[in-house]
Amino acid sequence: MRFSGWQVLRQGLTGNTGWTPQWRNPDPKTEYDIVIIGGGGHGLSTAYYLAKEHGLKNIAVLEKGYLGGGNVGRNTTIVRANYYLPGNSEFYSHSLKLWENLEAELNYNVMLSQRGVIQIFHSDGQRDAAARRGNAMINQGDDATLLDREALRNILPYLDYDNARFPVYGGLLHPRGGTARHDAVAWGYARGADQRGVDLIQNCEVTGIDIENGKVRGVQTSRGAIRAKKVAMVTAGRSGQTAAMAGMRLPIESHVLQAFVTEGLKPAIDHVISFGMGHFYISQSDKGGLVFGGDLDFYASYAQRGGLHRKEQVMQAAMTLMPMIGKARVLRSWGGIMDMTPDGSPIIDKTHIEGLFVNAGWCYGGFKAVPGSGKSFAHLLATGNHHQPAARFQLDRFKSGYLLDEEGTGAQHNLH
Amino acid sequence: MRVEDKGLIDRAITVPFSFDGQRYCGHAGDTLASALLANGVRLMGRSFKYHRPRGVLTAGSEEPNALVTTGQGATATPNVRATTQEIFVGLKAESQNRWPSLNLDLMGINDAFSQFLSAGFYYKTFMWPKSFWERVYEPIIRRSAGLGALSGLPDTSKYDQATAHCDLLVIGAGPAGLIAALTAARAGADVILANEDSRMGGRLLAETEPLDGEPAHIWVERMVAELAAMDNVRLMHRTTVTGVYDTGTYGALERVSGHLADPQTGAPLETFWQIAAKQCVLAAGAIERPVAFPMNDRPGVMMASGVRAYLNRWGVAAGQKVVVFGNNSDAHRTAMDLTAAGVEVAALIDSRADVAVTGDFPIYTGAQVVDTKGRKSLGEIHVQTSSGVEKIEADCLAMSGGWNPTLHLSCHLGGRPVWNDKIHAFVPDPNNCAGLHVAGAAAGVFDTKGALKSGVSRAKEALKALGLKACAVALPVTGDDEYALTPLWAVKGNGGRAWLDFANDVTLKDVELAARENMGSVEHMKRYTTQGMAPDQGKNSNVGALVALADATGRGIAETGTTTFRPPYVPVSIAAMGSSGAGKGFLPERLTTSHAATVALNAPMIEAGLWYRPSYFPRNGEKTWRQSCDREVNMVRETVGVCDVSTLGKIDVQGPDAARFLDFIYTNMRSTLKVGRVRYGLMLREDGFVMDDGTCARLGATHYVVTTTTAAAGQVMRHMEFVLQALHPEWDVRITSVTEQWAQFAVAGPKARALINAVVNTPIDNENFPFMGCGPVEIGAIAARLFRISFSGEHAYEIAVPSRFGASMFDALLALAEGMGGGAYGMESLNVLRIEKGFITHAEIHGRVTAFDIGMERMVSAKKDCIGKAASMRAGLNGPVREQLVGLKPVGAGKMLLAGAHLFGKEAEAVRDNDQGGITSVCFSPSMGIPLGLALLQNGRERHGEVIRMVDHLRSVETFCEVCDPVFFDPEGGRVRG
Amino acid sequence: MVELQADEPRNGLPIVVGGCTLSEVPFRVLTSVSPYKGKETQLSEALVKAHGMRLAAPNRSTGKADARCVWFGHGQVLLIGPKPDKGLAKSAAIVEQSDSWVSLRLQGAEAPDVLARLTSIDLRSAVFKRGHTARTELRHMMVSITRVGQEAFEVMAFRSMAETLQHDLQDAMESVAAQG
Amino acid sequence: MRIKCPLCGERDRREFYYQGDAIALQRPDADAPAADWDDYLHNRDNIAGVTRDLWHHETGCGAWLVVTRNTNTHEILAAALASDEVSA
Repeated sequence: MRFSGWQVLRQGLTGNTGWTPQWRNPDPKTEYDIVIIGGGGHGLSTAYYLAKEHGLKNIAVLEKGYLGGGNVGRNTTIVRANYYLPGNSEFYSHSLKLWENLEAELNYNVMLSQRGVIQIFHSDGQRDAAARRGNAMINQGDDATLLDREALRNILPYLDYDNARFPVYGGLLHPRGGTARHDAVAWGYARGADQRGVDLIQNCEVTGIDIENGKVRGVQTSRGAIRAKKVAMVTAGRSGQTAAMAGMRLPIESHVLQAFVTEGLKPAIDHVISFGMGHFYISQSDKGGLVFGGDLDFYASYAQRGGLHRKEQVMQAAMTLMPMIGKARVLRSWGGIMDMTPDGSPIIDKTHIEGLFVNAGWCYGGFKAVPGSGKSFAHLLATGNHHQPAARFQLDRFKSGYLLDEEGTGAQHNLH
Repeated sequence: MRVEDKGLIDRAITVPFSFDGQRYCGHAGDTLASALLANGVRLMGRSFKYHRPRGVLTAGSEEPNALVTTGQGATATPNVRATTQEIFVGLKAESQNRWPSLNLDLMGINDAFSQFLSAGFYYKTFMWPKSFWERVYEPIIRRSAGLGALSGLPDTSKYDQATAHCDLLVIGAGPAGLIAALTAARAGADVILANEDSRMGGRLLAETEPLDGEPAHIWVERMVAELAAMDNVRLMHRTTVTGVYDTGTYGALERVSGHLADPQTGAPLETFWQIAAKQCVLAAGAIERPVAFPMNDRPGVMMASGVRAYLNRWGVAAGQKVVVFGNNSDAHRTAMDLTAAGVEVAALIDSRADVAVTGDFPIYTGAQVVDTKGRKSLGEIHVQTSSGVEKIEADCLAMSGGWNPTLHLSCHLGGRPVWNDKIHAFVPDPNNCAGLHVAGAAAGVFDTKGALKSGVSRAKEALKALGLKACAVALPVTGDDEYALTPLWAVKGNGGRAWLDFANDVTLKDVELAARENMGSVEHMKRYTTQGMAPDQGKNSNVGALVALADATGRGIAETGTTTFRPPYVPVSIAAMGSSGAGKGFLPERLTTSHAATVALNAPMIEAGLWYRPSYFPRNGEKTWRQSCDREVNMVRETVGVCDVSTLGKIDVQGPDAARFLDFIYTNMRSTLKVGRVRYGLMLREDGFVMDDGTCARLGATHYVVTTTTAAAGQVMRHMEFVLQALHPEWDVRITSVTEQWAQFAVAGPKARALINAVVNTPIDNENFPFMGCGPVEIGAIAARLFRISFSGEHAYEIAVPSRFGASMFDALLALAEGMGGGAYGMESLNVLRIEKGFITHAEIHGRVTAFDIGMERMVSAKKDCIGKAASMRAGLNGPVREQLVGLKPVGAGKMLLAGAHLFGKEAEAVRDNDQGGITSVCFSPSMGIPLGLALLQNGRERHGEVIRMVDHLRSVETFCEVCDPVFFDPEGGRVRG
Repeated sequence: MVELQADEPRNGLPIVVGGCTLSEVPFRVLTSVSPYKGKETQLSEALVKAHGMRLAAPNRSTGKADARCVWFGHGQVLLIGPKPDKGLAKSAAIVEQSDSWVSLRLQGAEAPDVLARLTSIDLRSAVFKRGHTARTELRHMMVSITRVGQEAFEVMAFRSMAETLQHDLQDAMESVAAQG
Repeated sequence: MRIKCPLCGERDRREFYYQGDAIALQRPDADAPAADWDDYLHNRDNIAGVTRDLWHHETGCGAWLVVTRNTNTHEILAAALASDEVSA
């Protein structure tokens, strides 16, 4: 069923009983051309582009829980392309362009809101770094504006300019950055993939990867064995366990990242604001909740919950940057599992096992990459060649030293 | 309406307050909700999506409807629950989410279009034309959504964060909690009893059931008095435990002064507690659940337990003609209590057919409410009986769908509750949370006697785990009320909307639609309909919505499962949890010993890590920072300058293996350094990139002092400890930070030695104190240290004195320098001086830079291993593709260099593919008369002399520049040796 | 040659808020003493001989008010009061620290309540007794806290953070007093 | 989260700095093959279950600790001085 305003009116007038399932619940077949492990944002977008761009039909997405239940449903919904290093720059730029056409592409309103992402700086040195990044963004063909203190004050009058521990010098504005409705992205890709014949199989946990003579043959699942010519691991957060089923160790450590949302409030914050000194970022959802987050909890974990000390630290950062939000109440907090790599950049690559592919290591930036990652990974899966915008996301870059370390914090997974 | 002789309020004290500008009076002990109800006010809010009129539903913190804004200006607090806000003299409350007024809300138009606004409708529309989403649709949605508004002003209230420790934390002071606390306290445990309510007693305060033959609150008061008298008990009132965290950590919010008209100066509004408890008894009670019958959201439709609480605790009749509608025995109490208090009960409707009820009011069994009438207040209800639909006039409907244990906290560590078929509710899994014992109604034990017994048992479990022996505790005599219900979740009725989630306007139809569209997982349903995401966090609706989903998908309740309960249990203000970050509290401030003198000289201070350092020292007649900076640079180059460099990290290294250790930490040799000499060095991270640079002075055979940059001091110290404790614990080395011990000042310029000699007891000369020499000196009776090192390229020293003499030393140096035509210099001129000499800072060694990149690969000794050496050999860290440190000088017309600009070939287009590097630092060099830049440029060392182009898109500046050696000034280095 | 003057004591102290007094501890010689491998016993004996007190065990202090040995972290104690005997250097690294730390004394029945607003360690009197000491964090500052009396604590922080330390303590004292 | 420092006793997590897997204790030889260094610096077992990792009691006693911990439950099973672990 095609979605439209007319359809909403028509169905509304008939009691909304005519809406149909957004995707099927197929039983798994015994064999597929490609099996994608993981029905999160990246897995679903990969399936969608495989079906749409490469004409492949015999594809299954195996999800151990519910579709979109990974980090795509557990993030702060920020979409941006404000990277500095070649390799990252072109990839996120490519992904943002896909975002900008996603509603039409999927016939699903993912509520992309290009309200502008502002990174605040607090010293001359940080301004120089922001300028370096902004210039890189423009070199890439994207947009960036350097705002001085007064220009920033005009658009963010509520920051503490006078009394904060780290005075605000200005900000780097990325006008095309913003937010999107996270679940809708997963659902939109799921619906699109389903419409193109992809089997989306929920409650199907992969328990083993079958490999013979260095070649992948299929997977074992909680719903039986499934043979496959190619297997794609797209299980960010759990990449380590998935790879272990293939006998691999990845350059990944899993960490908790917390995020928070407040009770609904009338519009108070119109941009996405990022406060580097406090590792704090915030935006306001269309429903009125202030959505914000901070740094990792810093210890390896799969528990999907965060510690109290980090919560307090995040709130402290909020209070020093914008004391006007003090009386907003935090409604919910949650913790996602982040695939942290030693340079903070992701992996989209083949493995040494023929037919086995890996898409992992998104650290805490995976949401904005959903369209680009799916498209590039689909290209690699279908053609065997790296897609140009993601060509540097290779596994062996750590060994060779061709790193993509935006933060410059080095080979300690949790520092990115 | 107030009911005579009922309630625990103090009628002798009248408390005036206002709501929406209208003045009312209540009594001490009232909440805003009870006082408004007492004044006959029904309409207290507007719903989130359809802007429907809403009245108060509950009498607790789970309230979804009666959310108001209290206070004004900077103290305005949105989304305050009228049910928990105690009134005080002068309290001002305003309704929310309505325009122009609560009575006449034009956004109420949404309600007329509700059939088009079903769950997830926005995913299906608003897509055309594309640009309309951000320009038209989204702003409208944002404005109509949301509830209260922030004032936009800085939160000026005071808040505290604090920590408490105990053996046993008891959460909730109802019968189970009180008896558990007493049992543990008598056994000698350190107990904290935290109670959300302003008054201890829990449900006992809202019921008429006697304990030991007396009103229950008398027993409660006796218990509280005994607990309060014990040294090992801490009673925390108005304190909600909001979260359970790992290894016995609990978060709790104490409402300290928001209920007071005139709090003491300095008292916090709220305190956020972190409680470390070895064991915990969770006795948080239960929450009554609504029934989803058509049009069940009108003002006047309330929870039966709420109606009873308003009657018994606050002496308020929630209506004049009350209908009670329930599926369980507990609901009957409401009818009985109301009748006993003289309030008319228009009907008791029990959905169960096979139930015997007696009472002095009309009784309908096997009947259901199928519709209601009344816009801003309930007027009539329609009852489906076996003989047809009957209309009953009523202004209040007390509903009860049974009780849900308040088990949220038992799931915060990831556990899932289990479905109990006897009470038709989720109950805690006893194995969910180590050290947390659930008692009373929170565990599904709804009768008072059972709750008391379970409180004692759970306390005994906790005592056993603590290694303490329990003493006997006498239980009061209670009644024997059995709780019995037959589930009734939803009433289909006439097809009207039946609300599950009042706060987010989610109806039965929305859940059915989600199921129809195959949003069949409970998480999908929640996300698609937004059920459970409103301020009440689904406390009123989760179970009902789950059952509706189970019905719609044909699955069982247990199979459908629940969503996850996450902290906080009740919403917590950002200010309470983050209070210590406000203003300058986010991180401590570090001040140098020259700070006061520097500020007195009007030097603007800038942050350097946690430290503050002077930017420049303005003098009379200087109008811009550049004028001051240029003068300071010239001063250092021509006479002498003084600069406080105490912020650099200083680490004392001693021990038999000190030399070997430093050889391993630094790329170059330290063991070959002679006593009394200083050597510059580079420190790598283990991944081969540069961590930090600094100097190392050898004070004795086994004694060194090393310096770090200001920014990296902590990291370097930690790194050194790591090497000593975790890699080479066999080495006998002791390191101690002495950053704070020494106030250290750079004295730089041609007259530096003259200035030093004016200070020290015994003059030095070039022979006994050559470049890169160090040693002890005396200043009067003070033992000081002198290092002949230079970050300016001038003949320079750093002199260190114990910090308590720092201020005095700075004054003395400054006076002497000024006498020689010199003076103080700040960070701006320091930066110029170092750029002129091509010295690096963290602008250059920004974490992606190797020794090779900055031309120091020869400083990586081939003779020994060191941290980072192996990884630095990787192909990607070497070779011509690397960006290398170069100097840049502008050529041609454009004269401006900008840090942050990128570099391109002279003719190349300024796009990513042609990007060859960037400028890291720039300055105007008064010594050379031109701007200078340091840059990282691909294959830069091979390109000296080449003209390239600097492009800064952001600031619209392009300049041609010549690539050159990064050492612009005095490349032979003669001046430092002079 | 110049005559250097030592800093004057901090302005504004002592202060009394509610039942608590905050005062500055006057200048004392502080020496960090870090025993070399296997030299703990030798050092302890030397300490007894020269200064009349044993090497402090973890979380404990030894000696008296004018000459104390306070455990100061992994492999380190702080000698407070006496100028260290030269002989100690045979068994330990000796580093002068008199100017590194500022010491404030918080006294009063409510002192633990005040500190509870600033540090997360357990200061209940049954757990943290007189003579007990802890290296810990006080509002992001590295500190040493020692219970020097039934109702008295000594808090040491980096000298450069003295103002923040005093500000935070004072703030917490006011808060506790206002709730009394 | 509370960690029992072998020297200081039980302390809140905020006093500790987390480094990563205790593989950091097994530094390869200077001339070890590149693959060994790659494993040391980058590749991780990343176990969902009991791990050993390195923490620094940074604002406490300054000791480096090897903490045995369950990454699924956050249960802390043991904490030992790194120097003891290496010497042992």
